[in-house]
Amino acid sequence: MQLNREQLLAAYRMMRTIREFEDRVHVEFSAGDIPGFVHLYAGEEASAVGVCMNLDHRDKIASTHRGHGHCIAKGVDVEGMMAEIFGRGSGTCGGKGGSMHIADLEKGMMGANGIVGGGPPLICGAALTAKTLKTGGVAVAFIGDGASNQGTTMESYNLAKAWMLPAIFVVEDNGYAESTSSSWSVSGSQLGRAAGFGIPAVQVDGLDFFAIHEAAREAVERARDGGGPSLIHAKLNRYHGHFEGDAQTYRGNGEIERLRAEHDPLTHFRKRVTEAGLLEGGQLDAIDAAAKSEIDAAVAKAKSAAMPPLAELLTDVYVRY
Amino acid sequence: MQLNREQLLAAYRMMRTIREFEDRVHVEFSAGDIPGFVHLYAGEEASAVGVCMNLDHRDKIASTHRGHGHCIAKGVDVEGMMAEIFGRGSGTCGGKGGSMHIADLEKGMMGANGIVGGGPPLICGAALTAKTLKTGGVAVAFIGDGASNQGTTMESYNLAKAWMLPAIFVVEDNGYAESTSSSWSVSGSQLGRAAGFGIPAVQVDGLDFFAIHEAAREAVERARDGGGPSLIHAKLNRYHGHFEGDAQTYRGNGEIERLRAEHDPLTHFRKRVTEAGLLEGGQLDAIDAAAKSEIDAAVAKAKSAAMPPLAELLTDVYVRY
Amino acid sequence: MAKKSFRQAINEALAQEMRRDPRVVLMGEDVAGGQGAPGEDDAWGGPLGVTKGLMPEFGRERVLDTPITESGFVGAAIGAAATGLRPVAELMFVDFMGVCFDQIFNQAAKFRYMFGGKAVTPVVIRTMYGGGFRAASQHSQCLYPLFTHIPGLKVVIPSSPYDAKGLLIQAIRDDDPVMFFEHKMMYDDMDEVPDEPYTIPFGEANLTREGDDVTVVALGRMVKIANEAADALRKQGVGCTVIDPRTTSPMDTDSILESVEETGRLVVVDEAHPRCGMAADVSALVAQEAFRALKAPIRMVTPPHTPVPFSPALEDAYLPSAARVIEAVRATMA
Amino acid sequence: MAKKSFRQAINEALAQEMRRDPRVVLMGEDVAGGQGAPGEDDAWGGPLGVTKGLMPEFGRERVLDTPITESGFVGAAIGAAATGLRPVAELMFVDFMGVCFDQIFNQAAKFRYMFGGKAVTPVVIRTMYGGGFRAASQHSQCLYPLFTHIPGLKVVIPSSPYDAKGLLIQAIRDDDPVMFFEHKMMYDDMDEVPDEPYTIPFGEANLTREGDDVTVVALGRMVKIANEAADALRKQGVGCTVIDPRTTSPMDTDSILESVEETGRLVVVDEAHPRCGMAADVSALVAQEAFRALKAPIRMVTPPHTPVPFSPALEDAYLPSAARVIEAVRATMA
Ligand SMILES: Cc1ncc(C[n+]2csc(CCOP(=O)(O)OP(=O)(O)O)c2C)c(N)n1
Ligand SMILES: Cc1ncc(C[n+]2csc(CCOP(=O)(O)OP(=O)(O)O)c2C)c(N)n1
Ligand SMILES: [Mg+2]
Ligand SMILES: [Mg+2]
Repeated sequence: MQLNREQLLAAYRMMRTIREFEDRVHVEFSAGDIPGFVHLYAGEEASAVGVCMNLDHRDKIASTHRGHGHCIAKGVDVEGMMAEIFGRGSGTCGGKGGSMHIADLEKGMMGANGIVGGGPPLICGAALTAKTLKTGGVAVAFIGDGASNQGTTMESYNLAKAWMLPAIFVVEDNGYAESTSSSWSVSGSQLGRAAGFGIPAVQVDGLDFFAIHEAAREAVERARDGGGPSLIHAKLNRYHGHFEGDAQTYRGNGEIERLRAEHDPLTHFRKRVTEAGLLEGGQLDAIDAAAKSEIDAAVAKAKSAAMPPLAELLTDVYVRY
Repeated sequence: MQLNREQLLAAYRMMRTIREFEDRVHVEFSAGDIPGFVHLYAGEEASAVGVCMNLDHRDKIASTHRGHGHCIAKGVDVEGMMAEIFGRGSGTCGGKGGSMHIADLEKGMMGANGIVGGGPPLICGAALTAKTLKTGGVAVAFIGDGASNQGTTMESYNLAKAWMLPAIFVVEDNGYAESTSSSWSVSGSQLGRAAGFGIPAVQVDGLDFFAIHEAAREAVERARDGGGPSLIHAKLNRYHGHFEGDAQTYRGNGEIERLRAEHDPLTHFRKRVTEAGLLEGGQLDAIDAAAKSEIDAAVAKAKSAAMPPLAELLTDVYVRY
Repeated sequence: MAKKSFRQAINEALAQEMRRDPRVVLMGEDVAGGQGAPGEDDAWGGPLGVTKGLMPEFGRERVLDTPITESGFVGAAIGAAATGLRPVAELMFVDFMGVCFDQIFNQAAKFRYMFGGKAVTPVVIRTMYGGGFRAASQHSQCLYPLFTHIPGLKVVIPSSPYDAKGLLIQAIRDDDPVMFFEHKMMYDDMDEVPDEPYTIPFGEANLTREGDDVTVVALGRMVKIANEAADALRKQGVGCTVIDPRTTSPMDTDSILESVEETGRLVVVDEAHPRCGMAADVSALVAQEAFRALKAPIRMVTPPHTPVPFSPALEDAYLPSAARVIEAVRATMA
Repeated sequence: MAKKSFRQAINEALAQEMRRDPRVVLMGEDVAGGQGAPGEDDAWGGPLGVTKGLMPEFGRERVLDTPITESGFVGAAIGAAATGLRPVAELMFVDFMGVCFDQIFNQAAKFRYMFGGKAVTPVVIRTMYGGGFRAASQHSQCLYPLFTHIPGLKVVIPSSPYDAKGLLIQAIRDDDPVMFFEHKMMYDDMDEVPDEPYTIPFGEANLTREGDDVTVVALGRMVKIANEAADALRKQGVGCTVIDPRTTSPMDTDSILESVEETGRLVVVDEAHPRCGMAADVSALVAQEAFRALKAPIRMVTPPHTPVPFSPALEDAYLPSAARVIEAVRATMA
């Protein structure tokens, strides 16, 4: 499918916003300003954006511990996210969730998840809602290579197929689960597993926004048409540690530098669209600058925002108790 | 592999003992003499026996809620089993386990299991023990078609392959999980799934003791040789209800009668070995009669055995507390 | 009023709510049954027939059989609840919680809090519990203390067909995740149950007996045993107030404390394991909040700290009995 | 004696037991780390480096990295234990129990009983618990009450590096399944820890402070807070006996009851959720067994019935503090 100029600009804007967001959180974390566990998505942007650009307000996604990119791609407010990560009352979740639990159900973002493999069953539920209420919606679970080994994930493949749900499983294979290589931990293959459940699947290069976008488009179409679940195996790379603070000694010599230099989905996108004359460098530079100021502003705002009032400790445990 | 006369007699004896045991438990249950949940294995004998005849004292098996056949095939004492099912103090587990929890670790039988999918992880452990202590042993998990959908089972496939364990997964596909057809509940296929995990697998006709025996022989050999896990998909049939008391209205018209008439692994075995002149009918008749008296005696003994003393309520919660 | 069984009360509550609200769907292993099979459809209605007849009325779109994947389908119920349905999932036996607990206690229970109040997860998980069925260690547990421990969950334990219907309808209409416990030995219990739908609010205890001498708190099937004990004691001149909290989370602490303020004596009867269980929970509440009123040591009547044994001889000794309740009540009066 | 951190104490206990007994093996996600990766092997030693250095000494045959399949590898540890190894599995955070609880509570815990005494399952499951790390709702829970509830499990909660080493060695040598809880905020705590191996028996409490006025029972990291409170109160003329049960199952009920017989006052400090938690469990014990000695209502100091919040401001308010313990002690004296 051809993306028009506006869509291309939007795609680049989202990817750049994610990159800027993540690289900046990295800096702020190092400075000691961000509490807790933080997992960054930089390097994997083409997946979140390539997939989510095929979704609309009817559609739901479930994310992982590495959730910022999915949030941004599904339209969650960036200022709220940054404030949440800083633990402020103005955060998306009032500071009660933090990096690992950003959610915005109104945007169809069902939550980052601190539990590896937590999302796929939830997505079966969201897909069931869509099917039952005939909303036309689809539901997408993002799944790490490590998470692909979790029983909850595999059960969801089978359930989604048995119920013929409009569900899409996106395996974001960045090569590692913490320090463990997916070449070791994943016996067989992602595509082989999908085939084992009778689920149509493709492997795509996570460097390539267009490839992911196209694969997602097909999967979304199949889902909306009642064709049941699909799986996309995206091979991609993470630029930061597993979590902030990870020394990453398990990575190859110069691996990260090489990835940043040669396997950057943003660079790749820029090259593709400018060489094809679809967009001009200046337009993209402007987006880069705008994203930087947007994130600057979000950080400044987050830092100056108030902590949640203590009374919030006891609220929202239940709707009513 | 050619089985010698003695082995053939032993195989038939075990299968007949299982059949006699199960059909008799069915009768005793109907009479109201057996408490609790009881799941019978009649019709599936060729699987337990075909597999276990390849095992020896080094090897372990983990069973399911439908465990009597596996117990008998692995050498658990039939009198103890019957007493256990009747809840007597002389039972294999002192009456504390019952039908769903018969175990005899000295015989390498790690337990029937009340939890669907409970066995496969345990078998990974038993296989790890064998590998670590270099015992030469292998470990076998019996898995129902329903259990093949449980996350614990699929995790075990992956783990066994990643650790290259001497583990064998035998999917006993009797077509139903309770009243639900495996044609509906199992998306994809058992062989496809195994392939997805990079595990060698074969499908065999569970009617045919020889086919199962041969498939198991290969899998055991591979495991003992350090070749890692294998999967066997045995298509077979159960003659009784899911549990005793099940009206089985979900089964086809005359389905069970047809299965008993046309798909009986014992009849099939008898035909094969007598037609090939390996054994004579008289020898098999004698086994039939002996099995009958053995089970008669076991039932009589169980019925006259004492209930466990009340003090047993509090023992064996811990080795030491 | 018509006499109905506990089983019928549950079935009727489900049917009426499904008629009222198209967002209510059912799912679980063989909740209809016969899926893909050559014989009868709706062949089971759950292992004890509780949901039988619902699929023919509401169709497979709303009564969903599932593969044996509790994490998958319980999680799906939760995800569906968070996105607009009001699912009732059946976890056949609560003993199976160990393969799907994460979805319940880390997902459903915490969504609302973690997400700063932005999620609503109206899911009900029905499950069978309890001993007496000779179903052995892995099919006889109570385990509701594990769910009561978790903030964000509501926990309902009806003790009669009347309560079962009213509490289940409340559970389905409730906007929070609810664990709904059905004792497998009570399905044939009969009771007057109104035909029309009605709700019983959570956190309101039911006083099934009144008396001045001792407060007896009991849950689920233990309410019957407590009543039996109270009736026997009444004849012997000892008056017991029997309190059935109906829900352990929220729990009607006021009713318990008020009664102890009057009687000064407390016996808690519970079928769950004793350590960190409901008997301890209620005892601790009273020892903290109504201590001055207490005239005697609190007594807990529970099974011992052992798994549930199979043999009928042992299981009968394992379970609390009216005799043991009577003994405990007498001990508080000594 | 050498000062060692809690982290070092754990590491040393593991190393020494692995040297002593070839059947002791370790497994868990990234317990070594770097499996299949191009860079350093043994890259992690668990997320907080606790098991670092063990793989180089004992090899990958005995320090096994695992895929993210907690049911799979925790179950494997249990199956291995039942067949001759003595595995120590790491469930990284106890919050993840929900994906593997079945193997722990239905398999390991019940084997011996269900099988009539014929199984021995010497498995240790090490796991991180507790708040203060700003790790939010799914990485900050305590949850040991859920395990204490289950007959057949032993539950260990060390409160110091010295205890950690001795209790872990005991756990590994113990023939029953043991859940071993390590507070993630305590790994850098320093203590005198002997170089040689030693064991601390289960079910023997440690009295970390002595005083006549009030008995304070505390667990894990709460022992530090209780000590702090006791020291402050001492200066104000109030004497507290602080009891650290060390293991909640078995629990040293005698030490608790004896102390309450002397002081007549009880405060229980626990970081776990309050409902059906350890604070309730200990309170109930005393209300049943030492009631006559009690001079005042029991006080429980616990977090509120809410998930653990992320924001430091809220989490600090959530966790029990020395100030709250002091207040509770004073309340029992009022
Ligand atoms: C059930 C569970 N097990 C383990 C963890 C700890 N953990 C968090 S992220 C992670 C690695 C996940 O790897 P992958 O799925 O590949 O995602 P990635 O981090 O590479 O994005 C692990 C083991 C967890 N959060 N939940
Ligand atoms: C975790 C769990 N879920 C559900 C059950 C209830 N249950 C017992 S047996 C069974 C069906 C199993 O089917 P299958 O694996 O095909 O074995 P079969 O009964 O056909 O031998 C079910 C659902 C259970 N015991 N454990
Ligand atoms: Mg990864
Ligand atoms: Mg089956």
